[in-house]
Amino acid sequence: MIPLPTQFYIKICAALLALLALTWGLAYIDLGSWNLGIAMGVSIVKAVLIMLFFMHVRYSSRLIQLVACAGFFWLLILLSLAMSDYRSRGWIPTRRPDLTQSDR
Amino acid sequence: MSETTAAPAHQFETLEQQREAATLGMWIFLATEVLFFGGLFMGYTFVRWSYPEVFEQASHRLDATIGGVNTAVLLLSSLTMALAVKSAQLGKRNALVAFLSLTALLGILFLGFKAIEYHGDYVDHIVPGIPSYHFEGPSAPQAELFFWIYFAMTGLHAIHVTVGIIVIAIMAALAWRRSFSPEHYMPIEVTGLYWHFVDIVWVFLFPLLYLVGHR
Amino acid sequence: MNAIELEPSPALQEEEPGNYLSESHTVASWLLTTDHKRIGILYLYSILFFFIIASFAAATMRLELLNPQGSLVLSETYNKLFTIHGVLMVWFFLIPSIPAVLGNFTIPMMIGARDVAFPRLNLLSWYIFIGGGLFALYSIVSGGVDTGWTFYTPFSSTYSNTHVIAMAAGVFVAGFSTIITGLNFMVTIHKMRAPGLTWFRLPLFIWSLYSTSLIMVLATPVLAITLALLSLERFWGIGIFDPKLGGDPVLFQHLFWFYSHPAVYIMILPGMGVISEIIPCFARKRIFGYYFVAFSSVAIAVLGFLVWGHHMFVSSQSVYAGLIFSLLSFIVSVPSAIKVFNWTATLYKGSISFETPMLYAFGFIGLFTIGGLTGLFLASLGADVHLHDTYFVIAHFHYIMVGGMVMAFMGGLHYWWPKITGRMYPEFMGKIAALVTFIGFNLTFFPQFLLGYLGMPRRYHTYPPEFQIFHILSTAGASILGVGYLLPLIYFIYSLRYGKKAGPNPWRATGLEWQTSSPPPKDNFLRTPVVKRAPYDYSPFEEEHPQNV
Amino acid sequence: MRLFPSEASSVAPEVDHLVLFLIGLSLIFIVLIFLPLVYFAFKYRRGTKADRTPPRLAQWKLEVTWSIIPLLLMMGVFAWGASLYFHIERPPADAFEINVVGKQWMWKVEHQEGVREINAIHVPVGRSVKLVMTSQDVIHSFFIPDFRIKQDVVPGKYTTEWFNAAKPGSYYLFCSQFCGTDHAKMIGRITVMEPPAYESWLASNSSGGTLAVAGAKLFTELGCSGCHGANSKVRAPKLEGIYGKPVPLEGSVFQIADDKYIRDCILQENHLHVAGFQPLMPTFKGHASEEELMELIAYIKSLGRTNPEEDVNLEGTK
Repeated sequence: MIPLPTQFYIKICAALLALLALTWGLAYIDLGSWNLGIAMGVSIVKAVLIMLFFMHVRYSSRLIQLVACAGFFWLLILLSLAMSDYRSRGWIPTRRPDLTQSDR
Repeated sequence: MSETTAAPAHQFETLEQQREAATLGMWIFLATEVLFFGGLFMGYTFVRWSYPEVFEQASHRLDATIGGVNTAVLLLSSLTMALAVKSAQLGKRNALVAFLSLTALLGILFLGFKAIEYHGDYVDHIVPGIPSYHFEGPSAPQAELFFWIYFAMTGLHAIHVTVGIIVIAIMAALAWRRSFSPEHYMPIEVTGLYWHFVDIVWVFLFPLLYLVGHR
Repeated sequence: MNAIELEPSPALQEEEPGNYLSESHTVASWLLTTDHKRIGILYLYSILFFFIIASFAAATMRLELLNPQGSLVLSETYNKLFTIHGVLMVWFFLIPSIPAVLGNFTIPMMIGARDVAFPRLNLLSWYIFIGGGLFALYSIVSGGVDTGWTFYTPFSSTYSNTHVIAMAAGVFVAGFSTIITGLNFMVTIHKMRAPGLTWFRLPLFIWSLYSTSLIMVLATPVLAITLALLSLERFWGIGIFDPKLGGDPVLFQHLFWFYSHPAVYIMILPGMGVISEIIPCFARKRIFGYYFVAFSSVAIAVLGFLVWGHHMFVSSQSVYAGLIFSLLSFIVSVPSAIKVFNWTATLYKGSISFETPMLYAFGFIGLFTIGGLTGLFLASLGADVHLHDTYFVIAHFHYIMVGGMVMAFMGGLHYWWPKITGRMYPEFMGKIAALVTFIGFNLTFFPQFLLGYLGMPRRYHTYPPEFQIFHILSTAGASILGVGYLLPLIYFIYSLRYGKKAGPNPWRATGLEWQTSSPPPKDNFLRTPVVKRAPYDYSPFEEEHPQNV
Repeated sequence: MRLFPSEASSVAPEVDHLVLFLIGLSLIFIVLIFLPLVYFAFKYRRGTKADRTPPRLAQWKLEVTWSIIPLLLMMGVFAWGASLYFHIERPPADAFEINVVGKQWMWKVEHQEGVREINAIHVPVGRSVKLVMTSQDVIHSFFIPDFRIKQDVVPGKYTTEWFNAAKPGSYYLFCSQFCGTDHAKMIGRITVMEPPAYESWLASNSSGGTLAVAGAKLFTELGCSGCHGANSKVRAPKLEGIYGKPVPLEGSVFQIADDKYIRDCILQENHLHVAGFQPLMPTFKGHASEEELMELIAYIKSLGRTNPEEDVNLEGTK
């Protein structure tokens, strides 16, 4: 692996700090439900920058790249399938005799 | 994994094979770490989804300034760690020792801020599980859940930072004793991977814990 | 044949002066060893120890269930017995059984390496395992735990008066041993393969252990953090699983089964791998559908992560989530079916002999097929509502774990016993034991399917008298099964001293592990082998043309 | 020796059909696997003069066949099981409710008419019954093998399960989720009676008021009426007719005022407070048991019903 120029590392770090300022600032602006999405989006960009350049995933073998994604992918499985349960809990409202009768 | 000689360990054929194995091993370990923290993220997601407004109120009580400054500290320490790895690649022993020490110092600074923050939480009576805990207003139990999750996540992260500092200090000492060379700097590289991972976890913790209720 | 360049030198047939066993005999040489073969043997002794304790718990339960009033032990004791049985069998026997014993012993040899990638981590993993075991033993000795191996909240976190934290700590610690083993195996398989040993020249046992390692590495940390949260909840009442404090007990089930369903595959995939080694060897046939058997292991490992909710169909989980989990559960059954079909097809036009390992392999296919098919009943939403948490479930997973995994473990142990010890076990006794195990197993667990459909709930200390007849059958079967397990224990010990010398390759098998002496030298091979051909290069005609070997 | 439990509910035969189909399917697979297995093991055993020329099997065709056919079969079984599951999980509209509270180690049952039972439920044959269940301690599971139904009973929430008993008789009720020391003693009996017998049983066991009446009494005793009552000076949401209707919450969210919502309102301090009202309601955690909560809910349900006949679900059978 060719060592990257020091300048480059500093630029990445500056970008990370700028993104930090962005998250921080945006948190004080009310964007409704977008706040969480944007904060997570910025965090993901930061994480990807760190992984690609500080952790040299960009310059690593395909295997390393795969492993680097695997943990996050599996975390996504956990979150999405478990939340699919919680989010769909109320979809079948307990059908009430009085409610359904009035429907008829 | 801290072979100090330039010869591969007996189970390996070449140094290159050894380096690849160590790097892969560290990456797999980091994948397990993602899921180790993942259980807490799952708990966080569930509780936040259940009580969004309580999270906003409770998060407001945290010190976002310290949290943000600490993020910057960790990001900077990632830079110094990356430069330490670079110095190791180039065989610059003094730079390596300096950057490692700087990284460890930034880590200690992070823990220092963390300690100030925890103390502030204590003074503010928002440390759950001790008698002085007190949360004014409705939804006190749900708020307590938030603080538990906050302490569990930041606490687990702080443990990882502590381990990282110790390992980096050992690496610095080894580097001082000229244990590494451009052919053999794998321990530094692997330590670096771990440290960057700790940084990444914090990058997610900061907005999720500190910035929920500020709009 | 994983043909290696050097012909097996005639010297190998002779008495080998230096092997990994004879190298040193001190206690320290065992306790500080980094040799994967010795670590495998350390694991063998350790899991045997836990297996015996857990078996005694099971035997006591079976005796207790002979009569419906439950007069042998108190209900507290009974609850502790099934918890001990479950926890020890799952985490201290089944999960380390094939991977940490046979896997540790054979992986480096099968891929032509001197050792695993991280030998010291390997030893550390054994010490961590023992550490976890000590916590578990402490918990048992100081009074036991009555939560069941599933640790469901809020019972475990709030209501149980037993040593839950110690037991959870034991499993937590042992979990890290599993993670390290899995990590070590993955790196070893990726980076330590001999020259020429491409992925598709790997034995299928390696494929299955690779898939198992994937699960170990990605699922176990979630269990660890879940048990940590459970302990915190119990110690401090943090409330995340407590409905009174705003938490949700079902969240624990999600986290627990996110680990524990994939863990079920940790407890069967390695067994499938062993069977894929044994069948071609004793049928003298190249395995049928190598790619399908290999990739079905990976498919099971990955899909296995997507089906955990089928343990929660009646838990108050949303019915829509139930739909997704049921659909995925049916899909995950397909790769298992593919394996069974391929094993059967491998026998076609082979030259089949029936040594003990092969008998266990046949037993495995039979019992695993029944276990797998009854799994369909449980994956089917409408039927699972009735069958959930009954003896049907008990019977189903014992068919997979005991009928599958333990049969495979016994088969593998017999298969590699000559390699491990350099001695043959007594063949006749081996066949008897395999037969006794098979009969005893079916008699123990088949009645439990019927019991379950009749509605006998699991974890019942007393039960309505109409179920008694099935329990009597089951207990009778268990005593036969006990004999089936006791016999190998006796003749294995006997064979250590009196067994006939095995020679490097008693089965005339093609794997690399058979190309070195038995027991192997410390570094496995005198020279690193070079692989030139696909695995399982068997021919049914060897009998007539022995010069082809 | 019985091998199948009796089919004592309307869904039991449907579950049995599915299971019999699965047994048939399993037998087909077993024959498909074991027959060749035994045949090959016999024919190609070592030393026989069988033809062993390497077979030219169309490997891919075989593999695809034995992957796709099971997959399609599985999808069929899935669809069947799923549709049956929806049938089991969704109570019909005309089901009448019985409240069940699980605790270590007994089942407490309350009929809307005010009759209370422990470890026993009396129900009429041929009527759909919906159980509204909760637990006051750990997770239990309400399992009636002869009805082929089961549902976990989870603390902190209401779960439901329904059945339509098909045959008069007495059937086991098991707790099937491990719940502690006397888990195995948490057994009860379901008694299915002909409607007239059921009516007379109800009449002879009724200790006076219905659940709603008991709830009304609690409503006053606990001081709820002080704010929610018709003449109160404090401004609190009126409860007449709210049951089953959407309630506007703070932040322009609506929530259906169902059992769980009312329960949370009573137990959780100001947690779900209604738009336009001060968050003043205190928590009644520890003041009301699970049964009392169910009585309060029954009372609130009965409020504002114009037609008093709807009050008691059983009117139809009279």
